[in-house]
Amino acid sequence: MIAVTDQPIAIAACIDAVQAERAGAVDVFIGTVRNHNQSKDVVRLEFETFDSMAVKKMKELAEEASRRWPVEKVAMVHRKGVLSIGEVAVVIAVSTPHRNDAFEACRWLIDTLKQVVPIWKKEIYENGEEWLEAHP
Amino acid sequence: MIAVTDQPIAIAACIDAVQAERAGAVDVFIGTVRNHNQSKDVVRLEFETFDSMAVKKMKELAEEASRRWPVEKVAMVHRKGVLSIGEVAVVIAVSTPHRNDAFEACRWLIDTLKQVVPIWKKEIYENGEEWLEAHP
Amino acid sequence: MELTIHLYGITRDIIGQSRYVVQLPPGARVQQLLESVRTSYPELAELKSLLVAVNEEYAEAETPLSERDEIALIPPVSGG
Amino acid sequence: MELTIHLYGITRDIIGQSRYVVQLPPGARVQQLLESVRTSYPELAELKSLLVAVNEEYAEAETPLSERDEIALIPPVSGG
Repeated sequence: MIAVTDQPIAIAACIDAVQAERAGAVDVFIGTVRNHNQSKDVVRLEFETFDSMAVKKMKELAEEASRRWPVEKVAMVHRKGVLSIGEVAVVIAVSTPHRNDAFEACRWLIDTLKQVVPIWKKEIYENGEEWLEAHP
Repeated sequence: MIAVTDQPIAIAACIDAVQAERAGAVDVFIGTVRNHNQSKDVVRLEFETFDSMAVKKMKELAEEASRRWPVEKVAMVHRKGVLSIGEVAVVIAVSTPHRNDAFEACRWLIDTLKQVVPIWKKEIYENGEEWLEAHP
Repeated sequence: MELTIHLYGITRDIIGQSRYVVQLPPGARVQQLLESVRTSYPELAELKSLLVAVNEEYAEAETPLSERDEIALIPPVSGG
Repeated sequence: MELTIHLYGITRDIIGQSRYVVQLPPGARVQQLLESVRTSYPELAELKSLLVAVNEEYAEAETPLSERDEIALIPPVSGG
């Protein structure tokens, strides 16, 4: 399951999607909207996505992870639109036979997603807003 | 939430239990019963636990993780009794402000649980059974 | 040739619309597109990075462009 | 003194019951308990490790034991 969605992400469905009889380990990363970033109080977030390219890149990342580690299955779902504090922005689930591979593949997937998948996060504060990472 | 249970583990409840407004990241490890271990076909597993000491040790691990990393909340639930292939043996969820800490704390918790928490796993095969890790 | 550029995030805010039409000589490459939009919108030069996606793939500076391509400006991404 | 030892996993299988009563001189320590059970059940000496928990805490070889303690043999753990 690899998708961009404007609906709340069903975490349980992501975990179910990576079930495999040969898997002894699943690592799940859940990115949520926190109320504070770099000393600013965040009111809400907005994610904008280049949907088709984002899904294409996420599929490429899942394939690359499966080449690097003995991955059974990968699920990656990213939310778009307006999110409140506490809402889930992204879920990545990876199943592998042994746990070290699950941790490493999952961590690589979220790190690399943040570098290459065309998704943009705007933080909205009481007095203003900002696209993250835009400026040096 | 820290517990040993003879009922199926509710993964969603573990994840809900670590929600925190300051948390931007949750890492969840799910250990499941796989159908194969060291070239043997596993039919089912049986976990035996020293319940009170296991819960005490798991609480100590959660406290130690919170000293080592900026952890918001920890959930650890281990199953006991007879488990079939695919069933969930253990769930560990950790919430932190930033993702690296969630991955590191979660990985340390499962690694250390396997070393110090008094829980014993017996694998049952078509023709026999074996307590894991018992012999050199 | 007339290229339609899809805009997202801060580039959409800077240019003020979600699609931007730019005139470039036939056979123009990604590098010329970037020079053209940075000349028209100097704020784009202040971004940490600015890439171009051609048909949903990151393109090199030397990649040639055509009117049939789906072209997008990609400011620094920040998903997750 | 008479100590009741709680048994789990492979130690329960080896000794054949979930509690085992052992007679030791007053003031005996963990080390003497281990020597006693290994003498009675030599299979225990083949385990990768054998620890003793006293009142739900791993005990040192020198820890003294009393009849009021909750004592358990802890063979190699394998949770997770």
